[in-house]
Amino acid sequence: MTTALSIPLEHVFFLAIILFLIGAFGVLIRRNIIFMLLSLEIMMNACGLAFVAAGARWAEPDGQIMFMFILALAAAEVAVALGLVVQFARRFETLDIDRAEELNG
Amino acid sequence: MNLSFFLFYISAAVAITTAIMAVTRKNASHALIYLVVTLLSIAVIFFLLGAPFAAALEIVIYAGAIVVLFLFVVMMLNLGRSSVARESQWLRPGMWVLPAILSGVLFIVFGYTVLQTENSAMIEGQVVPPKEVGTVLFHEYLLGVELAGVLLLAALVGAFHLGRRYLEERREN
Amino acid sequence: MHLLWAIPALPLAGFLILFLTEGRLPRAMVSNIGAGSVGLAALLTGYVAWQFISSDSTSFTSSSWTWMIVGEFNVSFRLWVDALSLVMVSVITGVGFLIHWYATGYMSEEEGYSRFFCYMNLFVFAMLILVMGDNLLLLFLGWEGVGLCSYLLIGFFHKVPEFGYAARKAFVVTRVGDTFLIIALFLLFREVGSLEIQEGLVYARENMSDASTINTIICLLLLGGAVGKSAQVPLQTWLPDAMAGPTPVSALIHAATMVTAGVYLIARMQDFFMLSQTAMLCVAAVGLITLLIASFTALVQSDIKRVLAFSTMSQIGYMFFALGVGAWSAGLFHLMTHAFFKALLFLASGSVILAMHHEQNMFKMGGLWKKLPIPFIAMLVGSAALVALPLTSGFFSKDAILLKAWKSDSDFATLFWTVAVIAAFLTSLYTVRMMVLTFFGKPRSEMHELKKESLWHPSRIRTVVPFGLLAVLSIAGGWMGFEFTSDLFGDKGVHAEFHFDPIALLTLGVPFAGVVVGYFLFASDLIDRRRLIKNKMGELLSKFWGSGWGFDWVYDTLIVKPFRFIAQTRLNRNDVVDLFFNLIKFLANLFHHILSMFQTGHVRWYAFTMVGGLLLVFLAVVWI
Amino acid sequence: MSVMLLILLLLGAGVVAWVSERVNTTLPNWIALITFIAATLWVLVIWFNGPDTSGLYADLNREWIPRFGIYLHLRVDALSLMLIGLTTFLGIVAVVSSWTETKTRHGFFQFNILWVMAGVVGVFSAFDLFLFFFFWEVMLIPMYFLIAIWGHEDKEYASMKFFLFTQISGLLMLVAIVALVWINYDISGVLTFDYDVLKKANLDIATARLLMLGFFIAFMTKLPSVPVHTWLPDAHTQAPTAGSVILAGILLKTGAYGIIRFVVPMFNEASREFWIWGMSLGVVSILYGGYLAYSQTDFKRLVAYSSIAHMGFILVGVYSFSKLGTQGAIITMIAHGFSTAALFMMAGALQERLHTREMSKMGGLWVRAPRMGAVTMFFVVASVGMPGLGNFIGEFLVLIGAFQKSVVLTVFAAIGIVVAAVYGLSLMQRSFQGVPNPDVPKVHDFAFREMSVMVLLMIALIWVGIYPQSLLQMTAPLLSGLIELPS
Repeated sequence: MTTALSIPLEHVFFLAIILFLIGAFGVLIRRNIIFMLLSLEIMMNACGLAFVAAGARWAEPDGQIMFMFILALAAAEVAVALGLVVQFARRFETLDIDRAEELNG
Repeated sequence: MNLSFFLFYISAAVAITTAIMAVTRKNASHALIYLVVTLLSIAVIFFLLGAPFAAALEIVIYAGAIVVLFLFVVMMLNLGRSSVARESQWLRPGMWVLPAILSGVLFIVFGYTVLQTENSAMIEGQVVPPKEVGTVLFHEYLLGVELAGVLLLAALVGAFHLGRRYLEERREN
Repeated sequence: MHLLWAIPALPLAGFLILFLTEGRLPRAMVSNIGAGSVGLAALLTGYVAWQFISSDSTSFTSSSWTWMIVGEFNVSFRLWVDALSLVMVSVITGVGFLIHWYATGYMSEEEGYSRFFCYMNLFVFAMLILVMGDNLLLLFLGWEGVGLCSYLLIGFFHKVPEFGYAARKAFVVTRVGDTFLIIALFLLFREVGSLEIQEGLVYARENMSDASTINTIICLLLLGGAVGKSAQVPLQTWLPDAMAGPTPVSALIHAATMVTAGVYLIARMQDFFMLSQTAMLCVAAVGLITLLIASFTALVQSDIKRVLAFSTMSQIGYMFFALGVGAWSAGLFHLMTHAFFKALLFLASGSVILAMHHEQNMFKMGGLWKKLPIPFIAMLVGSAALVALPLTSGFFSKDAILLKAWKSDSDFATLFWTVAVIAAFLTSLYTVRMMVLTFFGKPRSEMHELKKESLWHPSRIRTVVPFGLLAVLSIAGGWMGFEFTSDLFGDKGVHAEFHFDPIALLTLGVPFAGVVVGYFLFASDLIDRRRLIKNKMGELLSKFWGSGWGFDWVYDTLIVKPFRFIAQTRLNRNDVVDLFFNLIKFLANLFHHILSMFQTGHVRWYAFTMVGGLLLVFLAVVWI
Repeated sequence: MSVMLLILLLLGAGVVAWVSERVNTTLPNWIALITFIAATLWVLVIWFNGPDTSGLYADLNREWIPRFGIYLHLRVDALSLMLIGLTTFLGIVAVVSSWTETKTRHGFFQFNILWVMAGVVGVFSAFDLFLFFFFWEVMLIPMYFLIAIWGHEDKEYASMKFFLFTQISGLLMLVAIVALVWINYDISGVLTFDYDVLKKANLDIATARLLMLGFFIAFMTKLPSVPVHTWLPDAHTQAPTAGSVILAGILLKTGAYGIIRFVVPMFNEASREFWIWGMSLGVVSILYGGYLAYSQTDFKRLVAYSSIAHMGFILVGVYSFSKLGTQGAIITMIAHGFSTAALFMMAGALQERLHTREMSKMGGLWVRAPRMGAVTMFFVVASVGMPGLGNFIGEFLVLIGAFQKSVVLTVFAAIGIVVAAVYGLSLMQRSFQGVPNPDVPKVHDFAFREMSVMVLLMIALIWVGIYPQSLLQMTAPLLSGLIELPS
């Protein structure tokens, strides 16, 4: 059973690249941790998309399995990240990432 | 050029625009909502690529659990109206230029590498049923699954500890 | 002939005893040991001399042990005494003993009595080794030992920093001379193959051609060494300052023995010098120039000891001149007689200085001839010999030199002779001035009564006997010594027979003229001395002459000041080369700071560098 | 066999001395003293019953690491025996001179002294390049501790500088050794570190020149010659008395010994080409060291610079490639060992009494301490090069040897003698003569302890000065092996 979609693989990859760069762009310019994490999520999804696209190209389940691992990773990462964000907010009263700069010199 | 062809490009466009919106919003909750829409559009693309199980997971776990978790934290830290003013102050135009250049160049390099591949092939949209995914998952990738389980456990314990100290201090003062 | 070793061994034993007991011996014991050791050495020398004259052998030698053998370089401790060194040994021990005896009185009130005699004995030992050593290395050992002792003795009153500086100056200046000597030694070793003096002389006679440049260079270097030690023209600035030492020291070292070491060296290396005319000319020229400069400077000195110092310098100039002109035995004869009367003059001036409570300025003395009769007579006899009045020893030796100069075949003969005569005239001038200023005229400062029982009182035996003996030697030395030294160098010596041709008469008359002019100039107030000095020219001249013709000033500005200035700059004190290594340390720190600037602590900066790094990697991958 | 015993004795005594500190604080001193006296007697005994047929006093060759051809090859010939004798003798001087100086950790202090000495004895007798480098490092570490722990005001800087200089140069040597062994293995197929075999390895001139430079720079830093000498003044001024006595008396000699034993014989043609550099470095050291000695105001620093000047003579002597020059270098090593050790003891004694090394604060000490004055005068005169004392013999032989090779350089070296006179007497003048300045505290003169050691050193110097033939005939047969091309 097919979904009657036939597009070149490169297009999906281009989409993944664009999403990935938007995420990276977001991480670089935002100073609020929440927005950085959010753009991080976008980057993760972009990778997932690329994997699933590759799996789809060979019609193999491996792509999807990799996607599932990425999911697990994203879930773990968000859990810890948000715990950190809560601590960060409590200690620095603001969510500006640049406030935490003791580790320098 | 059948329906799924157009569907793919529409959802791709939606994904890109909402991603940009999510990244550039000043209000945290608006950004999260845009993120949800991006995720949904990616789910549609998964479905079109013949990975219905992945699409379902995407919606359930990603859009459902992770973004909701974000929303909890945003609500808890009440990043409402007051933070919007501060946010705009942080997004001074000067900040945009360098990252923009960098990502542009990166885009060119990635694009160039993708176009270089000789055996560019078409995606036929062959559906891979969840049953097949499940069998492969628990045969070749059994180890991967166990490791993912351990990873999640570790994240659980980490998140628990990070949260706990916060509670004690609140109890003291 | 093991007796030879006893001569230097006695003063050495004296030195060791005094050195090890570190001044714990009572003064009487110290003076016995000090003076006694040199006295015994003198007796021994007399005995050896008597044996030498009676036996017809030309030289005695006594060797003891090998010093160094490296390949064909073979040096051993061996003493060699022939007529020349016998004269020197007898002068050193004889005059030395009299000076030691006098010093037991003179130094009785100074502290560091045993230290004084300890150094004096070491000096006599070193001088004996210098004179009796048979190879040049032994001579060099004596040479440096003598330099060391003159440093120790000039700086004897070590509390006064100026004396310390004078001692250091003496040592360094003579050390410059020694460097010339040691280079001469190297050249000689390379040329002759061994440092034995006799072997060298034989080598020089046989296979050294007349005008060989090597020989001239060696002679000039030897002259350089001699000039350093005998305080001749280029390196003479240390002698006037050396008067800082106690007077017996000046008498022994800076009149009788050490300063004549240079003369001995040239006389010893006679065959080398005979070969090269230029070297002989240089020796004569150096002698003459020093003669003139010293005589003029002595004319304007105010300190009695500095007058005598400059007079010594000029008399040694005479000796150098004699050697330069070829009057070898006359030069040696003058050396001997000069030792007698100059020692007498120094000791007598020592008594005068002590009587005036360490006042050395002649302008503060005057009219002392009644109060200090014995020193007066001694000074009179000494001056007579110095001026070379007839029948005094000075007359015989100085005129022998003048006659030989007149007859020498070199083309500058007449010029040399005239300059020497002028110097003789000047000598009598400043001698008369000295006598007049110290003994005649009105006493310019009161001289309170001398305590009879003080050991150094002129009437004590330990002053009278040395004065007497030296006076006799100064007078009789001429006749007695004449036969002995005339055949010192075999046929080479000149026989000054006294026929009355015009030259002999002239040399006879000059001293009298000097005395008469000196009397008019200084004693009677016929010519108003003040007017002579007051005018511009006189003042300039006296200042210029006073400072030893400005040599001191020249050396100071040319060498001492720059050397010291560069040394004292801060940069130099802690070693320029260190800057290089500190630079390395500085660079290490610099890099540290630069790198640490990258660690800003901002997460976004790290994200940025990561993406940048990613980009670079991809570019590299794509590119290559 | 006996050399190994000597080294083990020294090492063992070190440990015993360290442990014995708990019993009472001066016991380590006695243990060290007795060990050194025993060692000196041992050397004397060996010296008296003379070398065996092939001119060796002791030879031990036992396998250590056969895999790489490394042997425990300890051989004592005339040159080594003389230097080992000097080492043990100066050991006595070092221990006695710092009897009351160390306030803390006496045991560890003696331990370090004994281990440095063991390392040095090893260096002088090692005939296996690996073993030589091993002992080279063994003698470095305790020396670092001596300076770093018991040093004076900025001891950290000085000890670190000393350590770095020697370590880096040692590294160069290690590279040269390994390269040499490897090339030799390449050519002859025999993997060995043995001195005699490597001496015969015929290398082409380019590599020989490089390897020689590797060795030469290491020994040049140890024997401080001018460009790399700056560690010596700092290390000396900050080191405790025993430390500077050992450092000046012996460690400088290891550099000189290295050049005589390793650089010249093993790379003979390369060294012969290198002679103009070696000799001019020596002359520059003489003049620069002497000149800087004059400009110092610190007593110990002046003596340190003077020893740089004396070491310059050794370089000149060795690179004159003449029997006279090499003998002169050996005699200078011995005589300099005695005279500088005494001067450093004097500096230490002055520092103990006046708590300062600045000569401006001294002046006029002769009045209160005539015996110290006389002793210092003797040793200053010796180090200035007075004939009749050891240093003069060395310097004279070096100069007369170097004269055959190059006249100009020898004349400049001879000027060094005048400069020596200048700084020697200025040392005497500024510290002992002149007006005694009032604020100098009551100085008690030398006690029996110090005086006895000083007399010992005086006798040694006079013996080398008056009768050097005893030393010269010992090393005479060795010379042909050291200078000429290996037969």
